[in-house]
Amino acid sequence: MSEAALSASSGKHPEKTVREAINEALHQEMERDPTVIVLGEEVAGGAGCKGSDEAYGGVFGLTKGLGPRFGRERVIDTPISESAIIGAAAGAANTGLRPVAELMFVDFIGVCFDQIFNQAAKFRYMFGGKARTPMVIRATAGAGLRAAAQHSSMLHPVLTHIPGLKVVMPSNAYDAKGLMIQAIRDDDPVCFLEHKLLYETTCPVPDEPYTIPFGEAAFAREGSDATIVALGAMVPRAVAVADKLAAEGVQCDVIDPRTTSPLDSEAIIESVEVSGRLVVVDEANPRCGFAADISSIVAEHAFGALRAPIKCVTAPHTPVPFAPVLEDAYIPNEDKIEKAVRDVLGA
Amino acid sequence: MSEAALSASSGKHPEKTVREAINEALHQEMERDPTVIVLGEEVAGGAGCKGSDEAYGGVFGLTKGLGPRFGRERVIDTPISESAIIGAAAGAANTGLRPVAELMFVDFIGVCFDQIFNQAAKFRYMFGGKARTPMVIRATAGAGLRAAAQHSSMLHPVLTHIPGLKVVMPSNAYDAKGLMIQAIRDDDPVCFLEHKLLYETTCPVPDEPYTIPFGEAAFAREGSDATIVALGAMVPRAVAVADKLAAEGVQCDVIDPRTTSPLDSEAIIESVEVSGRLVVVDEANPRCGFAADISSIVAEHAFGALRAPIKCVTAPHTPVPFAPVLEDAYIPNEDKIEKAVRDVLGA
Amino acid sequence: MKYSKDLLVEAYTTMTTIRQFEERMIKEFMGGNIPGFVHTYDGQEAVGVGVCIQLGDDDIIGSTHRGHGHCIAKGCDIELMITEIMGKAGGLCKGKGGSMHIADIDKGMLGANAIVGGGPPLCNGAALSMKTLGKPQVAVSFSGDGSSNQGTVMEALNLAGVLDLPHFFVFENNHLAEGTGDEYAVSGEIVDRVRAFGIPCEKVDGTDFFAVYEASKKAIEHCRSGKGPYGLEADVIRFDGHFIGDPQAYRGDGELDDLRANKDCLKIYRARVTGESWLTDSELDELDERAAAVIEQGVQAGLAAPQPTVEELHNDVYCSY
Amino acid sequence: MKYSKDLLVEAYTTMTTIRQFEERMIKEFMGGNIPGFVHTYDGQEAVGVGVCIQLGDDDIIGSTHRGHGHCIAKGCDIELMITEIMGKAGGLCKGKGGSMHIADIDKGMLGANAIVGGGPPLCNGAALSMKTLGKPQVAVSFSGDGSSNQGTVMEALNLAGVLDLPHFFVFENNHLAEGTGDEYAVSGEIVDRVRAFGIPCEKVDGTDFFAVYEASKKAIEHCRSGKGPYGLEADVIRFDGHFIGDPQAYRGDGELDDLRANKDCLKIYRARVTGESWLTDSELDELDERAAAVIEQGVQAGLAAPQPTVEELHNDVYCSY
Ligand SMILES: Cc1ncc(C[n+]2csc(CCOP(=O)(O)OP(=O)(O)O)c2C)c(N)n1
Ligand SMILES: Cc1ncc(C[n+]2csc(CCOP(=O)(O)OP(=O)(O)O)c2C)c(N)n1
Ligand SMILES: [Mg+2]
Ligand SMILES: [Mg+2]
Repeated sequence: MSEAALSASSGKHPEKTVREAINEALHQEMERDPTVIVLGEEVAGGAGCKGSDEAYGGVFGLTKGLGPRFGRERVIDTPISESAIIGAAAGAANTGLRPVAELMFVDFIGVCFDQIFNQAAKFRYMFGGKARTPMVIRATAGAGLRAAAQHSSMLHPVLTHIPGLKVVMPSNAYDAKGLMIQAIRDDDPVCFLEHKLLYETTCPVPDEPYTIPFGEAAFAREGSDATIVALGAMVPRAVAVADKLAAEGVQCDVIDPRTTSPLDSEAIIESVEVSGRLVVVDEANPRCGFAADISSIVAEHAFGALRAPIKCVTAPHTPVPFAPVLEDAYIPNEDKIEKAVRDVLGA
Repeated sequence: MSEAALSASSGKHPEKTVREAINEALHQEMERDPTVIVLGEEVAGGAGCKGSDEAYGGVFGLTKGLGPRFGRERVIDTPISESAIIGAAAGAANTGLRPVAELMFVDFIGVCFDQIFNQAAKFRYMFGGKARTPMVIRATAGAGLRAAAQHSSMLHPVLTHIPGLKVVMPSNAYDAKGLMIQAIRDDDPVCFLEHKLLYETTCPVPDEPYTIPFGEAAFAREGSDATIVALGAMVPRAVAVADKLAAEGVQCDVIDPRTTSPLDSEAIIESVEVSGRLVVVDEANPRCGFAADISSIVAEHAFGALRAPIKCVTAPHTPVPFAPVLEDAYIPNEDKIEKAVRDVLGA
Repeated sequence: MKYSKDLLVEAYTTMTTIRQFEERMIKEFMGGNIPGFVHTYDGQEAVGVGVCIQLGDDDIIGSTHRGHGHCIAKGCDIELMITEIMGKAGGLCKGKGGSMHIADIDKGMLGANAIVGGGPPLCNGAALSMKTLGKPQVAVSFSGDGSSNQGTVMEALNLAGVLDLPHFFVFENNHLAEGTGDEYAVSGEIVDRVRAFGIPCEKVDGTDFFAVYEASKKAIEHCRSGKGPYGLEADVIRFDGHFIGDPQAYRGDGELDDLRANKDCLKIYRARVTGESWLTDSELDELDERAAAVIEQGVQAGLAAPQPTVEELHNDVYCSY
Repeated sequence: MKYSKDLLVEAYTTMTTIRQFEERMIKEFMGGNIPGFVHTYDGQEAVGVGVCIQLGDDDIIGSTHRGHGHCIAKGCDIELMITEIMGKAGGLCKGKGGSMHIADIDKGMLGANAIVGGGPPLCNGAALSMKTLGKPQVAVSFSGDGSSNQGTVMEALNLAGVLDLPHFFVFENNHLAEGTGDEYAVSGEIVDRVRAFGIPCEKVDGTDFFAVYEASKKAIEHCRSGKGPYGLEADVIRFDGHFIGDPQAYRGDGELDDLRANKDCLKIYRARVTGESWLTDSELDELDERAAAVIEQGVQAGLAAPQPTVEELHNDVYCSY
């Protein structure tokens, strides 16, 4: 069943949370393909303990049910050794498995970054095309849970910078399922970033398996007055602003790239060719960030159409603070997005 | 003696290579301040061996002479344990020393990235301003030595993205000395990236110590027809192109930011306000890269002055290949820079 | 009397303060007064106190995500801690660190650390400062059983051995890393792992303050006297969840009741000191009450403290920029 | 005769091929025919061959920056290797990897690795595939003494122990990491470090092919039979610089002459097999000549091979994008 067909008929589908959608994708792919395994800390939980066989099913519950269903041989709890986890996934991917490694928090790439960016990402190129590394690195990302500086980063700009990696960031449950299934079936290393604040959000999600191709943006709203590009948890906020402006008769394209690498730059360029106005919203830090990346692509390839400065709405150049009032001020909010859109419209 | 005064009188100063300039800076600061130490692999070399007391003085010779002069207590050879090296430097910086840690190749940040981006970079913020982390991480960067995918990266975009880090990349020996002394005296963690291909390049360098403030760009050439921003080893290439065009009567500003964080965005914006044309040249990969960063700043803050699309001349979105013909095609060269400048001039 | 009364009183005061502090944090968290993720130290008091009671402000400790007990044992101010943990202005870290990043450099508390294994490499640095500057201090890193599997910790052990750093590596083996047992996740024994780096290491009952105290005394003297690093594996238990709110599905039937009944380091301490008639029950009860009062005052102060001003978001990223 | 003639001939052929290969690479590098950084394996032949001679194409090895010997021992094509090392089209990796990233997945050679400690975590993955897919194969990682200090290697040891992976960890202790001695940089002993993870480990004389062969035989059988990981520390020596062109200022007076005279694994092998009259000098000489011919042909092919076309720059970053 094609994505289009599914979306069209999506009304008929049951509402599911992002958590349920990803969990369902994992279940269906492990069912379908015996070479798919899941590994990481607490993916089942309870190993070496006297209690339940599945103490956690992932600290955020994303892998719940997989352990009991597929057994600990395919749902592997690991020590706190992220380099060993990612390395094992990469080496297994080179030799016949399709591992889905959970990094728990993307902030932990610091202790395993070499295995991601120098190993998994580069094998195919260094080895002249002979290696395949079909692995998925799942990690939760983003601020909002008061988890402070070392548990609230986005880091997709760092991953997007690395040639050889694919980077996925769903903004809703429907995309989350289709992108996860695609990620598992994909033959390249994929970093799959799940925003903490989206896990409980719902939308209709088909029960049957389906894939969403990488590098195809989704239009969360359509309109020719301005173009808003937003990712992950920023998409609903951008949509809220677009809807508010629509009530005033101002129509915006809200483009959700869904994958930052590959990137659907065509969709963005075409939209700006029409609107002439661009606001990029991203929760990551600004310097060498994703908003800058989109801005530069448009400034080079759609310059002629631009009728206003490109506005980037991002987190500030600071770590994520703990105090709720500060964290709330850190995350781009609807007011800031709205102001930026009005600025480019006014210019 | 002020930087200006020194530059003015630079003709009188002896020619030194970048290697000599950095080495001299290290000598002078260790002489001046007993809390400055150097640690890393082979910074002296020969530990636990039967041969010379200083087998290497750094694999590229940057720390030569420091071991014999200051002793192994302050010039510390380490095991191959980068997380332990950076961690030791950060912890020492919090407790009274000013460590200069050598990472040998910046490509090795993958095995110590957490100690850099989650620890050293964030202490001050997380601890409410109570911590100081005056440390320097020296690393050689860049392609050109046929060292292939795991020894030829730039990675300054990744470091520039991280709040709490300062990132320095000298393009000549004069700047290298002044920036290194500033880096050692600076109270924040500084990543000091030395391009392999620049070590042997020379210019007049004063014998006495001097500092160059961070966040102040240098103008390698001045002109009002176009603005070229280039970093590190790209600066001489940009200058060569500017000189070639100057012979045709086209005058370009060639701006060398010297530090990517902090960044002298004012200098770039002011230049573009005049020229209306911008080309950014960077050896790093393009996605969420430094060229994109500069482009986005200008597209937001100097949009009104822009008379042509912003061109980014970067490496492609690929790892660094081994074969010389391929590596030469990977690195931005004068032809590509010239074409980009002519494009923005023609537009 | 084998131990001075001052020591015995200080030890109990600190242990009961930590215990009551954590029980109160759980209450305040459940009451919605504490944001984020909080990991409590209750059950492990004898380790943090047995070690830190022998340290001065110039000695340095590096802690973990489970850092409250280490902070209190190292002398951090209760009121400022609670204010920090509540994310308020005036907290130890101006409300910007929280429970997982609480630190007090002035007290030699180099910080909790939300990255497992983040601390030991940093404590090597503190120890390197001491060695380089010729100070007789010691750096102490606390790690868990789970943390012993992190490469950064093992690298730190080796480097400390290579440079003969005055670094006391304390491993609190509470047999759990979130919901994973050390029996499963630690191949071999922690004590042997430390020794394999040429570092002397002892294993003690971490529920017995005196066992921890004696072993640490030896270790700290060893480090201070320039003999290099030392290790300790403390066999201990975690009284509550990994984090506040943890369902603890990994616990066996009656496991917690049994632990609380038979492995409570405060009960064990009380039995010993009253049995030896070093202290009386009423003396101990009074210390409990004093601690309660201090915590109550801290909680009220924390609750009353204002939110940080929004400008704070941009401060203290750099010393200068 | 304790060993079959085939085995003895194969062992010597491979060892002399590696030795002559490396000596020739040094010559070609000095002659300007090889770009980049090259680390030669000469002196350590008995280890790579003693281990790999017992492996099939389905068994996997993970190598290091010093990978030529492991490649040859695992059966990689000499001509394709030289073409790769020269950075030419048609090389094992199309000229895109070079000496530091040479790999041959079809031969079970998972790659040299320019990141010290990069390989062992990956070999765990290969071993995990074997275990998961129920194959009787083994994964072998090669590491150096310096590499034993990298956290990734220690994490890999622990994980292999936890998951009982069929992973044979071979540590080639040539007592040097660039210009740093293991005496200085390795606190404790490598063999004890491996054992501390609950992994059986032996230490053998790495200049004695037969010692390596016997220990590896046991280790590989152990792994294949599902008993989990095994370790080996081979006491060996490096005949040349860390990289070609290394001034080797860290060597003591006469150190190299002594090593070459008394610790040359080829001489030691020759003495043993002729002494036992398993093979004659003339037989061995003939094997030397055959190897020389193969290498000469490979060098000529490499020199004659064309440069890659510039389009190659953009190929093989992804399977699809
Ligand atoms: C690098 C890293 N990996 C994983 C985590 C998530 N995590 C936080 S605490 C913890 C368990 C730590 O166990 P242990 O070291 O035994 O300390 P304990 O919680 O028992 O005090 C884990 C897995 C983390 N914070 N950092
Ligand atoms: C992570 C990392 N750190 C440092 C280096 C630089 N380097 C390359 S080889 C080497 C020495 C390795 O020593 P050892 O493991 O004993 O192997 P050997 O060279 O003796 O074969 C070093 C330090 C590297 N390539 N990767
Ligand atoms: Mg534990
Ligand atoms: Mg070695």
